[in-house]
Amino acid sequence: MSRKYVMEFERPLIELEEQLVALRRIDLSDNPDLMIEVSALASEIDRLRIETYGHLTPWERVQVARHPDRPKVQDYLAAIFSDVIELHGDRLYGDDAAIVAALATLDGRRMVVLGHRKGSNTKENIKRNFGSPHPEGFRKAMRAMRLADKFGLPIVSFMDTKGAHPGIDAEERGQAWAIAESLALLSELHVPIVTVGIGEGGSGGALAIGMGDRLIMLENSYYSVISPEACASILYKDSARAADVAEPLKMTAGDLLDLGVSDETIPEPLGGAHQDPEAVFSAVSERISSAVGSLVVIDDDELVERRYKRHRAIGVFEEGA
Amino acid sequence: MSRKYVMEFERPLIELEEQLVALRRIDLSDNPDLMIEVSALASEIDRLRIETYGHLTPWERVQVARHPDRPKVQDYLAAIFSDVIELHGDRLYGDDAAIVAALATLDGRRMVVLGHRKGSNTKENIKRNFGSPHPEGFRKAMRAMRLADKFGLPIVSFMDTKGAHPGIDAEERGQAWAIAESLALLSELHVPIVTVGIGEGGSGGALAIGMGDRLIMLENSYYSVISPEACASILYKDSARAADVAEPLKMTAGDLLDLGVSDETIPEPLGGAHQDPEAVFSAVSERISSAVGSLVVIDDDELVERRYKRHRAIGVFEEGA
Amino acid sequence: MPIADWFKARDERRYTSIGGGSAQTDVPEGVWSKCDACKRTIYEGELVAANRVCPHCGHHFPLTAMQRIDLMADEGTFVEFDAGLTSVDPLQFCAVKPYADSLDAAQDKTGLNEAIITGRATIGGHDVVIAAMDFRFIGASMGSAVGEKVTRTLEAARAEKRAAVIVTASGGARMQEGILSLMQMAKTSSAVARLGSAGLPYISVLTDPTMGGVTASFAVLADVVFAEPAARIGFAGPLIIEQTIRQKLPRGFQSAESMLQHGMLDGVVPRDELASRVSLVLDYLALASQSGDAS
Amino acid sequence: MPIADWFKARDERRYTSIGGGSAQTDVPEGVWSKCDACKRTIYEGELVAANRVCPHCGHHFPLTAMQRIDLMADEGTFVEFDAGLTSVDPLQFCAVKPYADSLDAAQDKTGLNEAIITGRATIGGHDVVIAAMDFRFIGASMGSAVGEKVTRTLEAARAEKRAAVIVTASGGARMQEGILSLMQMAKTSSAVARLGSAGLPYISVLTDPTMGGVTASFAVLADVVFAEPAARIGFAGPLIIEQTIRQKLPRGFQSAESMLQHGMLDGVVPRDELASRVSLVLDYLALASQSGDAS
Ligand SMILES: [Zn+2]
Ligand SMILES: [Zn+2]
Repeated sequence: MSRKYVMEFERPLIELEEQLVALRRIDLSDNPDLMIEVSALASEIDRLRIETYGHLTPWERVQVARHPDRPKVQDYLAAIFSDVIELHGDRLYGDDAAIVAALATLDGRRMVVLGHRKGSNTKENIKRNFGSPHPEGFRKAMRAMRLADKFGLPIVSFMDTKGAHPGIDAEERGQAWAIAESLALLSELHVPIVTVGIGEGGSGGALAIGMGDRLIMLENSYYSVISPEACASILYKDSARAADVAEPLKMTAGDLLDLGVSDETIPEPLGGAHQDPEAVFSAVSERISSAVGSLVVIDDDELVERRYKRHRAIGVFEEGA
Repeated sequence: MSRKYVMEFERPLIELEEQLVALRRIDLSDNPDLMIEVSALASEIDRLRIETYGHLTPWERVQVARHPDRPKVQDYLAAIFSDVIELHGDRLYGDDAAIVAALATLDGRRMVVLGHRKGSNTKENIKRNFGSPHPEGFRKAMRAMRLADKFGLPIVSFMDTKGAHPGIDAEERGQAWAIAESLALLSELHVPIVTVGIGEGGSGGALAIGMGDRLIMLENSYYSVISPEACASILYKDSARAADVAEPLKMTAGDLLDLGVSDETIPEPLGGAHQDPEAVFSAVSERISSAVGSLVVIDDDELVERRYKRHRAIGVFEEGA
Repeated sequence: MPIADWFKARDERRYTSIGGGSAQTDVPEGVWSKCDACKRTIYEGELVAANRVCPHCGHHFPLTAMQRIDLMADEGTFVEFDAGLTSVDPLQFCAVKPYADSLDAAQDKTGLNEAIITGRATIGGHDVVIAAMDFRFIGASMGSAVGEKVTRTLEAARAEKRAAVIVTASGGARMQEGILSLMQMAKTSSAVARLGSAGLPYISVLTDPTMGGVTASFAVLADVVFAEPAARIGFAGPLIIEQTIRQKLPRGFQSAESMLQHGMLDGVVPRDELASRVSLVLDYLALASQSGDAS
Repeated sequence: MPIADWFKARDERRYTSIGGGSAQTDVPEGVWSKCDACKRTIYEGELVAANRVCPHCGHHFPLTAMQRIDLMADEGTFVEFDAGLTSVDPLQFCAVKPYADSLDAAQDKTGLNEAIITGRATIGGHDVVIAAMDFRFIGASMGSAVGEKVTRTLEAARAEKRAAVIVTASGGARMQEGILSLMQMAKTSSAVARLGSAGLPYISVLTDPTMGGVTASFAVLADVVFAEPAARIGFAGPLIIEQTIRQKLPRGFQSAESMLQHGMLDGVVPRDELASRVSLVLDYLALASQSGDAS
């Protein structure tokens, strides 16, 4: 059995858990003292589990958001949607595997699903560039957005990216242009747009398909103007100090709710969504249905107006003399 | 002095002209017989000039249309337009030098000018791919079309291409898609579109910026579904037999007028537009102004409707039982 | 057929080539076909049952326009438009042979009046207009008649608020009609644009081969574009490209799979899934456009 | 100044670095500047007369926001919007040093309240709203105040039927305001879209450097996009790209000239032609949009 992925902060807990497993393999029926010790260890582990996972720091949440076993857009598509037809290509240059666009059905409601698509394993991650889109990915998403708009299909967008790909070809094919145009387009669509932050929400590359009428964040997903590593690299000239900036950047689901940027937080199982994906699927499905349901009844123009006001209102500043 | 470009069919004439020039360099004052011969040669040349250029065959017109000294879109821009601001790029991939898009002013009227852009010399022709656009060229043109539509600027389009570039990269970036989208877009623009065939009009690559409300053809320009070489290559397995298919393809300005595809023909100086560019500039300028002037007064929606009907009506077929 | 009978009957069979391939290998006509791709023989009944997809290698044999419609439309729902609409020879075109003769020969060979069949039908219960091209008819090239039939079909979709489904196969524009056939690109593209402005869905299915002026007009302007496996799709023909660039084309160039990778298609769909896939897309687009559920 | 006096006065001069370059060579402040590009010295008066373009090599020195507006707007026509609108420190951000301190320092250094100046003016007689960014102010990064000022400016253009002209220079989003600054991309892009729907023209001029969230929002959404020569324009910073791809970047990467070649700009315009070029574009777009001549 391959060793499971261990996040740094959960290592002490995992090690104790492994010791407990080892101890329980031994027949202790003639050693009551040791049995008591094992029992104490089990209690200690229970306590430590709560301590470890019960109050995650922002940096720990970032690690949970990046956990390789964390459910990804393809898992949501498989688990909660039916009649899925993936749409491909930007009709211009390529079919970016880091973005998924699909016709999909949730609770009988036809919609367009967008998402950053990370791979489920290393090989797939290389193909999908670890979920970091090139311009053609955003342009594929834009094509799907226009299709949704034309045919009155609500859009549900799953945000999960470290960010738009920083590369020579991406810059030369207009990464900034693709993101900007996607934002302008999203602002004018006459259909509801619900975004779910399911993992990483890295900067403009996340926003480019994440701007909409409702933002729902999983408890351990993050959404930030800059990755904590890049921020630490700028401020401390040391990307290893990411943990130090994760808190001040206010990038957790809780921060976003406090700041009025997100609308709701979906709690995760103790330790993260990967500990009980089924529970997460069910909650996400229910919250999307509810959000879309509350938006489809709004008149088109009113919807666009509200979306404008929603983003118009974000920002804190002072009116001087 | 570099030798001037000679078209195959004018070679006998040019050779006689050169002989005449040589003879006239000789002092013939003491040789009246020879003087008479020279005079006869001059008359013969005049006769031959009319014979050579007066009734060009379709294949000869194709050669005139391709003459390297023939005025090109940049010559028209310089000669008859003012306040020219070239627009660049498709915002997607590149800036195709084989297509020009510009804000330009004719007789005080602001407009958008499009054109296939051949080079004025070999070096420039290589840069401009001999006026054969890649998809990014058509997409640049589309950007200019949308700009024209948004700001109510009439479009004048100069057609002069052997055709869209047939190449691996062009195919892979969606040559057919770019052309088709350009046609669909042109069909819906709410501004007048006047096209002038100034040289070659090769197939879909010409049509992609050539579809509009009025088609004006220079006398020796051509416009064809397929190049005569490619047609001969298919039918005779021999592209050298292009001359044999130029007539049946009905690709001359006169044919187009007869078929109802073009609206008017601008006569050229004897021998072709390159023999007296100024006269051609003046005629073209006048005809564009007149065409645009007659279109700008038409209501937007009516204009689109008429454009639809214009193309809707093209085609000859039989209704059977 | 018992194997002994098969050997016994062998000499009585006529052999012919199937599928338009260049390999002039002998194949039993009517009873046995030989696959262009894997060269294996296939019993005709098996081929028909598999919608003319090779059971050995998955190669998709060409279909006639009527076979296409049978494949896509709900049984018994197809009603043809403009069956009598035919090409004439507007340019009196004659090079090598008269266009009029080519038309006659194509009509004789196919029993069709033109290279496309159009009409009304339902697909998975959705009201559609449907068109399918027939490559046997002068390479399903688009002249005035094809352009007119496509345009009328798209106009009917708009008038009757139906979705449009077009299955393409074409060598491109019909050069024997000169500039008139080029203009069919403008005409059909305009009709697609109008249908789109009316908010009605259009799905196209590109089959082998879809080239030239058909690709560069109505074929690729659909809301959702599918293609059959290995279909050749492009603008310029491979020979012209090779002549221009003076190098060999890469393997798989202009294949449906390559065009998918280059972002030009929504999917490559095996023939036996086509009808259900198109029907499902119509569930999304046609229902939404009719009920206005979300807006 | 006679050469002898110059030598005499030399020791009295203070030397400082100009233009934000990394070379810490001494340059006489106020009187002489040293060009970052060609390293030659330029008499300050000459530099001012040339709009701070090096007369030796054409290098474009940075301009302040007010210098930008002076360069673009017709003289005496500029009326500022929201001069008192300033950033606060919504996240109480503190890493290395408090954001509040950075704001104070930037205000002290520049005499500005924020990294952008916005207002009403005319350009070549055309009514416009105009905005210019000031890189000295925390790298002209976009936080809530910049986003708000850009948005109000675009909204004013819409309300007053004016064209919008924005001169950008920015390191990107202002990370000290976290997600709030990311959301300014959505806010400003929405405002551009609205202006566009109203049929009003928007021209942007990208100057060195225009990066990150400013490039990826309002900067490139203009109807016509110009850039100054050699301006660095992009989304990701070159260091991040080098770290990601582990190779050196090609020469000229992310330069205005390279972005023009890659289809992203309408033109690279030398500073001394900028105002007249923008004015001429407005002749096309603003007049047309007001007179409705063609439609
Ligand atoms: Zn086979
Ligand atoms: Zn210099």
